[in-house]
Amino acid sequence: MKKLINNPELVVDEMLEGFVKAHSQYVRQLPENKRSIVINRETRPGKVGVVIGGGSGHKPAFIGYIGEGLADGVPVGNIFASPPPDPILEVTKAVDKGTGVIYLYGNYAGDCMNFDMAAELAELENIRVETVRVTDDVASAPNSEIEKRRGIAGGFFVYKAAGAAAAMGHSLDEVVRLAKKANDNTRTMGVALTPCSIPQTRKPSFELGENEMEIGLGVHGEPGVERGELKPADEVADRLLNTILADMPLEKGDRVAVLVNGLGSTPYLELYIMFRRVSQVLAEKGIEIYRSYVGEYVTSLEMGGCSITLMKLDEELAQLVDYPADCPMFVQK
Amino acid sequence: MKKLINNPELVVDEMLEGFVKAHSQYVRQLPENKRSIVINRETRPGKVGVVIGGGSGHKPAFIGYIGEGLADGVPVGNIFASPPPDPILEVTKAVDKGTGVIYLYGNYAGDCMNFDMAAELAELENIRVETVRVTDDVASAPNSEIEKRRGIAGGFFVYKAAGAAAAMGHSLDEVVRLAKKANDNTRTMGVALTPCSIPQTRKPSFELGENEMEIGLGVHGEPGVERGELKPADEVADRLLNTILADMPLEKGDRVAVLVNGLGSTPYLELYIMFRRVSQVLAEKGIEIYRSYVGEYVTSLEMGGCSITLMKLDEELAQLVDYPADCPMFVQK
Amino acid sequence: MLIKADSFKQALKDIANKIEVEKEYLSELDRAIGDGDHGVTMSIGWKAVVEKLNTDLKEEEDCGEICKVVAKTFLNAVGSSVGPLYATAFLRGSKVLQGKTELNDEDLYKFWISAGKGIQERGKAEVGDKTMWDTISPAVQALEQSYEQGEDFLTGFRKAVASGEEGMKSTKDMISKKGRSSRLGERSLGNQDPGATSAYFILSAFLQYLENTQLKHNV
Amino acid sequence: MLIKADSFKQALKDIANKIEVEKEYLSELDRAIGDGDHGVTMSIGWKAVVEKLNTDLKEEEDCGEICKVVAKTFLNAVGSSVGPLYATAFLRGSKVLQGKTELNDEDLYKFWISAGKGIQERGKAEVGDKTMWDTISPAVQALEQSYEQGEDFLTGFRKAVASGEEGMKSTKDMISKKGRSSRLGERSLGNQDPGATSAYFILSAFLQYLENTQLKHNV
Ligand SMILES: Nc1ncnc2c1ncn2[C@@H]1O[C@H](COP(=O)(O)OP(=O)(O)O)[C@@H](O)[C@H]1O
Ligand SMILES: Nc1ncnc2c1ncn2[C@@H]1O[C@H](COP(=O)(O)OP(=O)(O)O)[C@@H](O)[C@H]1O
Ligand SMILES: [Mg+2]
Ligand SMILES: [Mg+2]
Ligand SMILES: [Mg+2]
Ligand SMILES: [Mg+2]
Repeated sequence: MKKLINNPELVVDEMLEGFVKAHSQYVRQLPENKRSIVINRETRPGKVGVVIGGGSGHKPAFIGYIGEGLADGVPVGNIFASPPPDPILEVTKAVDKGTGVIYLYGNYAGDCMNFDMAAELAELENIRVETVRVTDDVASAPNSEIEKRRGIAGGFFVYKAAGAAAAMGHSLDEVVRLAKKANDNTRTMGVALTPCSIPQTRKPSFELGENEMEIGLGVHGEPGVERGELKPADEVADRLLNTILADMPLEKGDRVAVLVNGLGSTPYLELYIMFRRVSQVLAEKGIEIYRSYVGEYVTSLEMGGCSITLMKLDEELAQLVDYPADCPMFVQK
Repeated sequence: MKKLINNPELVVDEMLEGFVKAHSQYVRQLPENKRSIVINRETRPGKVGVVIGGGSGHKPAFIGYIGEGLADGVPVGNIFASPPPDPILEVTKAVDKGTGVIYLYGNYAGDCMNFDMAAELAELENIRVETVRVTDDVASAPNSEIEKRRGIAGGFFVYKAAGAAAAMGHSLDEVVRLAKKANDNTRTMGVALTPCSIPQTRKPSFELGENEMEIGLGVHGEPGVERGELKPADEVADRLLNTILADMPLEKGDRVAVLVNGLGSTPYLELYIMFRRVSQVLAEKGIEIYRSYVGEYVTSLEMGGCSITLMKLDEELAQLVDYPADCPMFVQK
Repeated sequence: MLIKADSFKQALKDIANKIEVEKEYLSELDRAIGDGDHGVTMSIGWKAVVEKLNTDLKEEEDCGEICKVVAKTFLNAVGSSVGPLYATAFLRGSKVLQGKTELNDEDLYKFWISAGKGIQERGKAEVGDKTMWDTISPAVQALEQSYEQGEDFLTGFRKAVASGEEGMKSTKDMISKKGRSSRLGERSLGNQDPGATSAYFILSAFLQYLENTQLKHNV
Repeated sequence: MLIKADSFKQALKDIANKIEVEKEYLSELDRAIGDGDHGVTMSIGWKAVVEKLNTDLKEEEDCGEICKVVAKTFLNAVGSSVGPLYATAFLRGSKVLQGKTELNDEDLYKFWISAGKGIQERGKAEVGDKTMWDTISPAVQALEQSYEQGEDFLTGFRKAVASGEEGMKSTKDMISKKGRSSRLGERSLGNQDPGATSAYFILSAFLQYLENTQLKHNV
């Protein structure tokens, strides 16, 4: 697959160079580790530090979400690979204001091991670190093993909730509670139509027939739970929604935030057609859409397809969703 | 090529339904014509109406840019096809506050004819309409026939300038002057790596070899000015930039706004690698990047590739670039 | 030759059929030098026209009125480049047919000449720009010549279609100067213009209709 | 058998070479059930190790120190799942080699047994989860057995590699329970685990190095 890149081994570092140049009013690279990106603005004294992160190739996640009302820092990994402990630790030290730091990332073996190692090292430096792992992907494990689930697009809601809570001045314990609540109330399911490819191999992450789709795929091109014939958008939306609603039943009168997330190459046109169906189905069930997000929030390079995320809201979560944010790749007034 | 759609003939209307549902706090559909989308907020009395538009398939352009500090309304065409006069006229009537309306759109035969017809009809209803056509695409005609050039991604700067000027309270004449100035100071050149396809045919808009790129392509998949071997990102960026700089010479000390625009399926990773080179080259020449935009601003469905836009700034244009905007698909604080 | 409103409407439906059959081919031509939608656009427009003919215009006998509604219907269904061009053509044509419920040779000559010229008035294309005007201009010229020479309409229209076909084919060797394909310069060489091609299909489908009716009358 | 620091470093470089040669194959295996980067990740990690061996570690004679630096280098070059796993392995290994500039059979046995167990301590995988542990666990077991029976290290390590190979192959028929591929459930059947495969390449490349030196000594 074709790429507009130079040396495949340098893509992440060159991308970061461009990113920091483009958004120097928002972010800066730590001199200690160029894979450590932190906010370039004064945040309130004593604010809990919010660190999100993971592999590269998911932009706007993660560096695009550094900013007021969202994350304070991001350690950056190679393509689809957790960052090692060093940049995580450097970010942690840079964003800690004495009130502790929360780590938020998708529940993948690599991320868990690296962030845990970093947390141990941070504690040696007397920084309190708490972790909330995002587990929104209903396709990645059954409800009975919910703690094994992976984090995909719904992570956006969890990062946003924690970022807002920290910006509001909540304590680390409270930020952790709210991030967990956001995660517990969030479910995502995705579908892929076309593969992505990592720059070094340029090989498609999977092969799909001209008339096939892959349901429940991972956000790194990991194969999904089922391969089937490509269906009309409404049927696909129903399929994804039904799985989510079976996993997290909603009642008439419930309020949700909705995210229809493009995986990289799916035109906005198609995302809005998917959203249309989501809004129809929820309306039929008497579920209120409190806020909608349609676009690219967590991508997989140039993968084609999308995911649907619902976050069930109570008063508290609704307030966090509404809280403004000002980041290089996401601004909410 | 695969699509997440239902009936190909209904894509635009279903997309609009989803869009208006998702962003009802920003936009509404006119009862007179469902292809007429206008702002759903109170704007200042006597504000000049800003109407932008064109075919569908370019999201965020055009409906994504309806909002405070940007456009007041958008007539929506079929995929890659100018809207007819009717929805243009309805939008015009809805957004006019007695101080006139400016039409801004890419300089294509279809758009020119349809918007001109609408302008005639609007004048019959005593609405003063002025038009500024975007002609930023350096690849589409030589400098000697600059008025024949097409409008591509740089239109974003023109829309933003006009939208800001109108929001600031300028008169129609002044908004027109500033929009023209923005257009005169804006140059774009693009490159495509992979084609898009319109929903009804699903046929690739062009065929490119596994190692080829198309330089200077149009934003509707129209073939470009030259086909060549795919080069490393830095060389591609140099090629695009050199063409722009030959056309609009810049001097040491000049200030520019930069837009690196993805055409639909190019990962942000690659856009930032392109931006990195742009910033290097401009730094070498002593040209200051005043503001940067990197992302998808004007797309061509799922086309792969990107464009580089420079807008040369003076005090006045810099102020317009800085002006905040709050739209469904673009927020600037 | 005398054509009633119903036949006129049927002729328009036959044009729509022809466009539907050639839809893929027209988009194919547009993919080579434009944005690939010409067949789609023409099909949307003509389908909308047929829909109108079968509903609002079902009882309409005034050919001028029919043309006016066809013009607006086509325009509002497609926008695009061809919307204003064909809408203008039908509006110009509607003027000469105002109040007529059946059309004689004179009416048909005037209709097609006015309609054809409307294309040029709206689009301002010159012969050689590689547009539909390269089909329509020679067809209009042939019609004017036949009309002056007092030839019957069918004879004249046969010549118009033949001239239009020549014109259409000539676009293959032209460098585009109007529309999307003009950005291509030399690279547009060797490709027949999609708009010139569909214009020819419109003319030839109308002729086909006349020939068929003529045949029936002769039987 | 006695291995000097220089030879130990050469053995690590041979491992890096093997990984480089098998890079495509490893990514291929990962594409089938993971995210397709395993070859890339291992290559980045081992390249960084070689770079370090040729620079900062060029004069280093303490094998414990070498292992410690290798661990950190590999970890910080790749992160990922394998970074912490192999980093932990080399850190555990470094402890038993601390201060040693040449390694005898006893050292080598202890090094590999500790390193291997480090993988399990970090990753908490069980045999049958379809991970690199399915290669490493039987290899470690074989080493422990040979060590207890007083076999020389080369003999013991030959058995370890053979057991590791069996273990690697057995992952083909397992349903994944750890790492990315665990989402696949039944669909992971039939595909050999990439991490199990690269772990085997590491073991077999080290054996190859020993065999080659042995050969030279015999000459
Ligand atoms: N100014 C013009 N005058 C006459 N015909 C034109 C003009 N501009 C474009 N055309 C015709 O329109 C055709 C393209 O139509 P279509 O593909 O439907 O519209 P669009 O270019 O908006 O996609 C061209 O092949 C050409 O024949
Ligand atoms: N907890 C674990 N214990 C042991 N090995 C593991 C564990 N998790 C993953 N692995 C190994 O890691 C391999 C994948 O490595 P790699 O592709 O480099 O990392 P990632 O999964 O982060 O892309 C798997 O094939 C598996 O053998
Ligand atoms: Mg990975
Ligand atoms: Mg078009
Ligand atoms: Mg076209
Ligand atoms: Mg992997």
